[in-house]
Amino acid sequence: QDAPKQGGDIVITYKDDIATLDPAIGYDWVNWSMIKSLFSRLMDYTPGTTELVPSLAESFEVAPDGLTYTFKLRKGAKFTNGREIVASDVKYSIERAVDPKTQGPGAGFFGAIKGFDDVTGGKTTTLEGIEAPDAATVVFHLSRPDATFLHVLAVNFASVVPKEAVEAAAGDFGKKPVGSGTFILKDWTVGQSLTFERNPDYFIKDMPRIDKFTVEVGQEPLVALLRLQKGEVDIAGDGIPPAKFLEIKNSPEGAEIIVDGQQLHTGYVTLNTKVKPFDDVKVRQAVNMAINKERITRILNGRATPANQPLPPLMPGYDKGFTGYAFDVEKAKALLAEAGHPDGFETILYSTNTDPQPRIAQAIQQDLAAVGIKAEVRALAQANVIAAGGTEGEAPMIWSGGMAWIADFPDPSNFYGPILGCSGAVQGGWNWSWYCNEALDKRAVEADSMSDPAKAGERQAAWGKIFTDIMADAPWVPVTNERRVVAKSPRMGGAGEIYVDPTRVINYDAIYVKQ
Amino acid sequence: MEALKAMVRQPAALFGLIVVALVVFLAVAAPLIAPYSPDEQMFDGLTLEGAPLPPSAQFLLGTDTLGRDLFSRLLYGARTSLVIGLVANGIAVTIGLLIGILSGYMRGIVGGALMRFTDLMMAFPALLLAIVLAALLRPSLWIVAMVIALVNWVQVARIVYTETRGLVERDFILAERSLGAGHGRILFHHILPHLIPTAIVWGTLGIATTVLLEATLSFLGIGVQPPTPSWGNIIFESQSYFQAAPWLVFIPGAVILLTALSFNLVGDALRDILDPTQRGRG
Amino acid sequence: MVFLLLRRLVQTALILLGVAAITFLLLYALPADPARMIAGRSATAQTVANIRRELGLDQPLLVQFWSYLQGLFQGDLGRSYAQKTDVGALIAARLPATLILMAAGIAVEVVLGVFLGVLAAVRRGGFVDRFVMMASFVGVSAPQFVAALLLLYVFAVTLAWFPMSGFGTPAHVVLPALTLGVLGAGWYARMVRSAMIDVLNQDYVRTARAKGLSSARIIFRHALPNALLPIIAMIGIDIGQFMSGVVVVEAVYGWPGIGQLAWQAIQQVDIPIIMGVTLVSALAIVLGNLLADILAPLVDPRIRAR
Amino acid sequence: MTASPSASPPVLSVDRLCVDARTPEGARRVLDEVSFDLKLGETLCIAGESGSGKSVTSLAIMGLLPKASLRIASGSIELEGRELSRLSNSAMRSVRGGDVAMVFQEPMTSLNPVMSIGAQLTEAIREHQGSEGISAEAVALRMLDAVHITEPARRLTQYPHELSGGMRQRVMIAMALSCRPKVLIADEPTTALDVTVQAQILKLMKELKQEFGASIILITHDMGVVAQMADRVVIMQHGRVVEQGGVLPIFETPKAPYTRELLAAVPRLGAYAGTDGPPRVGSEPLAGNPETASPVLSVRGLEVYYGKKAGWFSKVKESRPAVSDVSFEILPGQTLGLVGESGSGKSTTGKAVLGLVPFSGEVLVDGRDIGPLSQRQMRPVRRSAQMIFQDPYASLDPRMAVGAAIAEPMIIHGIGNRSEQDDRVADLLRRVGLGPDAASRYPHEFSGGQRQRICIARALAVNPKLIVADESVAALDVSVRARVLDLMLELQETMGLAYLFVSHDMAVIERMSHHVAVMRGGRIVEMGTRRAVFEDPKEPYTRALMAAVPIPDPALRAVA
Ligand SMILES: Nc1ncnc2c1ncn2[C@@H]1O[C@H](COP(=O)(O)OP(=O)(O)OP(=O)(O)O)[C@@H](O)[C@H]1O
Ligand SMILES: Nc1ncnc2c1ncn2[C@@H]1O[C@H](COP(=O)(O)OP(=O)(O)OP(=O)(O)O)[C@@H](O)[C@H]1O
Ligand SMILES: [Mg+2]
Ligand SMILES: [Mg+2]
Repeated sequence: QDAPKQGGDIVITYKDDIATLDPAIGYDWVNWSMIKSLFSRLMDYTPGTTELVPSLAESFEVAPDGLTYTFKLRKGAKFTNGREIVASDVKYSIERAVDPKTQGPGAGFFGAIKGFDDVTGGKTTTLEGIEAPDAATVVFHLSRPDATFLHVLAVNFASVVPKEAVEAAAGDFGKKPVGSGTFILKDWTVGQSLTFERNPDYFIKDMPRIDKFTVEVGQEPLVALLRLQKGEVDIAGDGIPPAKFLEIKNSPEGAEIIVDGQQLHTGYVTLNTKVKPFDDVKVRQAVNMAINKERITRILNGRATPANQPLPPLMPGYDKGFTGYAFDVEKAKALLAEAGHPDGFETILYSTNTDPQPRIAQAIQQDLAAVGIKAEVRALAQANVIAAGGTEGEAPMIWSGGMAWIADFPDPSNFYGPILGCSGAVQGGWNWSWYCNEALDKRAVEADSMSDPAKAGERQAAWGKIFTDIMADAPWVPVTNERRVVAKSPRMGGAGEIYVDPTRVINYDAIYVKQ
Repeated sequence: MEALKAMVRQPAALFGLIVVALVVFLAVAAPLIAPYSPDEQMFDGLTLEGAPLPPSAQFLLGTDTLGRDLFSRLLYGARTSLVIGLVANGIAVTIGLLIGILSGYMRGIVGGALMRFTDLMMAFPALLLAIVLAALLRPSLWIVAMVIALVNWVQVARIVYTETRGLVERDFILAERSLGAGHGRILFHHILPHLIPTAIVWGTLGIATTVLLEATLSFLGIGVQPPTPSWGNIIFESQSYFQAAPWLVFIPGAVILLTALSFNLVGDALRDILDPTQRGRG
Repeated sequence: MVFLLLRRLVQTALILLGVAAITFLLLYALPADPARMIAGRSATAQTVANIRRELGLDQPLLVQFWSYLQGLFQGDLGRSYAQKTDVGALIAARLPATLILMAAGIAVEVVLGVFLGVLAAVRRGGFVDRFVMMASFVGVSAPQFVAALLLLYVFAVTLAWFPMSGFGTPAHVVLPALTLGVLGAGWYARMVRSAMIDVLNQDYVRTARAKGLSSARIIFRHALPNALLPIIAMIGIDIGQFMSGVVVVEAVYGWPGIGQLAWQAIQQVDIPIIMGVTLVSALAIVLGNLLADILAPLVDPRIRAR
Repeated sequence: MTASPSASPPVLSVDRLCVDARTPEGARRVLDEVSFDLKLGETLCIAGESGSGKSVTSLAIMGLLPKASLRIASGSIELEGRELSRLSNSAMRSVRGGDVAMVFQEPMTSLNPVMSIGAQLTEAIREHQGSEGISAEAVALRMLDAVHITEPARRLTQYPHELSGGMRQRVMIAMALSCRPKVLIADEPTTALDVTVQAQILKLMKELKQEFGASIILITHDMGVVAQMADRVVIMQHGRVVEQGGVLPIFETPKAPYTRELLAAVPRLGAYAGTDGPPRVGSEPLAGNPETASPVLSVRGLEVYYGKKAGWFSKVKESRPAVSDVSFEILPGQTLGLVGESGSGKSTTGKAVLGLVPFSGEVLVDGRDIGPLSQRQMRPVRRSAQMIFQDPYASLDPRMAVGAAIAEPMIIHGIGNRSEQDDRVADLLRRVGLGPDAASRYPHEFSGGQRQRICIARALAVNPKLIVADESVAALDVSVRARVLDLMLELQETMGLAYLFVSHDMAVIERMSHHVAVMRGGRIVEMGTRRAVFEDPKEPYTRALMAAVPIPDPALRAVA
């Protein structure tokens, strides 16, 4: 591996336009990494890993009861408009993210901060739980212990923004962002391209590596790949479409182009516990045994590995020893017969409609047919699938591919609440299994209260157990852990992990150009 | 019968007739001919890396990205696509003809309102309608056919409207009125027959576009649902594989083209045969 | 004339109003919830409810539509749910690109279609005629996505005659316009052919021949202008058809038009953008028909008299 | 007049020309050994029955035979010693329009509707003279002046639809003469025009022949025109020349039986002077006493506006009425003849009395006021009043077999069952002189005269009391015309039919009418019994109309 070099301009393409760069609003995987680089937060991760480190904060302290966090800000850190960052900026930024007027999706992350309910309820606009005793100190008071709180301060919604710039933008901050991150947005031609330039005043030396990157949007992934092969593009942000994957992989320059990395992702099928016959655990277990995950990974050209539990392998708490339900058609049939469905039954399997999801749904459909379950595949636009999932009694089975869970931050708790806990099993929620196990919910709360860093290992184990125990009830069929595949030009350097960074997709701060 | 005999005499029409008959036969007899089940994802239908297989002795036209036999899928797909191409397109042309004729023939409020309605439908994004219907209805082949008909009738109506306006001014319509013919008789005995050429052009040229439109709709979730094959969705599912697996795009493409072309040849011949003014002309 | 213009204006407004009302109704009939799409997976029910209230989605449908209309009358297309920015500005930034593409595409379509149609009509029944009719079939039934990629692969990747994607120089327009135009030319070729066959049998063409004019002059000066009328009507119809093709072609060639904007907005259930794009394209279609109505008398003096 | 045409060599010589038509059953001879010569400065008239090959002959000379269906089988066409039938396409182009020019049968459709008159005139001039010398525009202007068009400079910028039929025909002639052709072929240049305009055009052609020294082939079926114009005459029948010679010998001592038949059939104005009604063709006496019967049709204060229709948004277009203040009555078994110049409102009146155009005023058909009747209520009225339209071809549905077309009114009014209808159709076809096999053929398979008879049969199908006959015989050659008129008279006698008979041909009106109304500018300017109007016209306009009728006697030729 060659040493990281400084300098270079690169071009990156995406299919979708960048919706917004406002850190309180942006919440899709494309703008996620850009916002990460435009802004800084109290906490961040070491590039390519899930390791938390102070960033804008120089140091921090957690009170023994886990309810008070005190941060000391780094000295001399400046917004790119030249103003020095002070503690009240942090307070303002988080209050802004929580304020209903902002219409931000991330408000819920800050639920543990005192006074949260008053702000979301519209009673006030200031969070009483955040204090700025002096310009360099921020104190958070929590209403309950939250072991993930440091992660929360590393999500985009906790990015620090200058109030004056937000106000000057008059509601258009998402198009005219001002932050204190590694890059500055220089130019944005709507629908065409965005240019980011290195922030020379960034508070960590040698960061970022490249001088400039241009994001070209509206680029069909297939075309982006052709351009990359011609040297016009350095990173094809949407990865390699299935139709091209094998061709590129087996080509001589394939090894140089393809970056293949694990991400915090699990693809699963939800089994709606409120819909017959999935209200019967035996049926759910039978379905778990009926699906041939190996074949699905083959259909995905080996870009995924079979999954057996909700957590992805990279996530702390993943149980390597757990085997889950093995593929066993006979046993599945036997279980179905036991549950009173010797001849199977008819049901519906939802899926999104972009390749390869309908294909995977069809593979699952064929596997189910082998045990007598006739599943009708409904491939719909993502929004409609999400709507069906969140409507009680609507969708018996949903293949989550294309909208599957990628964690906001690398903590097992992030995989529970909304998608497997009781709080998500509501109208419009994301717990599409409508699975609600009060006992597990209680254990989850307990685990999250272990905010003492010393107990981290114990906490992880507790979480791991929650997820393997869930599998006894089999509300999901964990199918695959997909790896992310990015295509980059040979001149781009750096380990695969920074192109498929577990916390920010592409880590623009760390990538570099070889020559 | 006369028409059939006349058609057999022209080589092009005969060719079209044979292809159409063949396609219909293959669609009907698909279960007898197909070497495999069209939905069966075969283990040896994919390479170990998961790539589809090119045509070979085992899989005559190759396999698709799930390892299914393309030949069998095309055979079964003919059923869907014939329904879509003939029924959906036929209904669209019929509705278009009806509304076009009525709005062209009727003066005053009713005719004007009909035409404004057509204008409105023309300005309205049809795909949006399809998306909404997809979300609201349980898709089935017949609903797809209805949606396509709903989307496609508008252009036909516009063209027919213009033609009808021209026809209404002709003297023989006035002559009919002077004989005491009612509106129904004038519309269906005297105006409609003159629109047959237009109907045939749209009816045949529309087959290919309609078959593809069905695929677009299945992409939006309102087409025939997987794994049921249709020519359109076979192409559509694999269109990005046109380099990696060209047979998946170009073979079904050629089949659609040939079928539509044949219908067109038959239609062209039919138009000449049905048009008495073409009799004995060069 | 003024009266006629006024009448057209009222008609256009009514059609747009109708389109707006239907689109609005349809969008709200969708089960998909924009607030949930914005909020994403981690949001709490409270957050979703807050967003819904801020967007005014908790209001009765009629109230929402009324306030939308009020905005519309003031030229305000509303704010995007997902992008939190002015829909008017978003569309304005992308509209020119789409208009250029459509203009170029229709130009290719018309020129090619007319040329081939005339050729086929003049050589009626011959090899050229058969070939053109066959080719028009291929054009009409080719999937746009595949055609776009093929053209791109041949002319931009292999031959490198044109840039692969982007927008700005005339060279960028060539491939997208060709994709749209070549495929659509089939319809025109057919229409022109049958219109020309009709016209070539007219008495005045015989008169022109009796004057001893060259065939080129007879075809292009005498016959073609008479055959052009149905084609002009066709252009009006065509604009509507074009919109769907534009989405695909813009995607393949990275063309920064409203097709892409619409596609993304549909995915995100970003209703104000969908409404905006729908209205703009409806306006384009209505204007296209209007243009056809204006062009028709230029071509045919008889219509001018009316 | 040239001194001695026979002395100079022929400009154009057609020798044993044969033309075949391609049919599914093989070649059919359309022209059979047609030979004639055209001498310098001569006017040669080709006359003959409809479908005898007159137009095909002229097209063959021009090299404009439709390739798909007609071809020259043998024979030669020589223009000043040059063989035309074997010329290359490009060589033929310079002959067309340059040496031989043609004026076609239909002035309405022979001009390009989307090109200005100026453009159409100048392009021919440029094509044949290049751009040297004086400009094409100037030539065009001079030519328009030569054909006596008012405001020639303005006409250059106008379009065909802005000109009347007569003007268009003048433009056609100007166009044909603009390159000073040696031969001008005019194919029935005046058939579509009314008598006064016809007289002007014929006069013009005579003048121009003098001025430009062209030789003229004039095709016509009007023996009056032949008598007025011809130096020599060619009579054709069934694709053959049956007789040719100088105009006087042909008229005075016709040899071929067909020529004699033709001349005998020619109506002569004033032939029925001194009688009140049309001549009797039948022998049975008329039923009833028309004088005391109540009128079949009674019209009072009729007024028709075109384009006066207010819709939702459409504007109210006030214009001059096409017909105003027209009143008349027709008794059973009687005929009212309606004459007048083109555009005077004759057809409009005919349509209005059958409720086919919106009108104001009072129209009583068989005693019933049709003004307030709805479409449905009009049904029974339509049964008793039928119309024969001006253009028989246009008024027949081209996609309907003739038998079905004739049965149509019976089906509409629910008369008889299938077999009764079939019998009646066969009977009607026989009565109008068509074979029973005609029922299964389509309108385009008939000649103009036959189509006209089909329309008459259709009108008779429901035994009407009144028939509006609009220019029912204008398109027919004299012999056929005579037969059709006889048929109509016979029907009137046997069935007590009343006719509203519209025509611009004075001789025909004279032959058919009991009463005559003369229209001009939408009004009736003179009305009375036939005898009164024809023998003692009060209006100068009526007198002008009668003076314009060409007299079918070369000896009485008006001096040009
Ligand atoms: N394009 C054609 N194809 C086949 N037969 C034709 C064609 N044109 C004319 N004929 C036939 O040639 C014969 C002569 O036709 P032509 O038009 O010369 O008659 P005409 O003497 O000019 O009659 P009219 O007085 O009605 O104009 C007719 O029998 C007609 O049916
Ligand atoms: N459909 C119509 N719309 C508008 N104006 C019309 C229409 N038909 C006839 N006219 C006008 O009405 C007037 C009378 O026309 P009409 O057809 O009754 O004349 P006509 O006496 O029958 O003439 P012709 O001898 O040429 O047949 C003319 O000025 C004509 O231009
Ligand atoms: Mg003729
Ligand atoms: Mg008339």
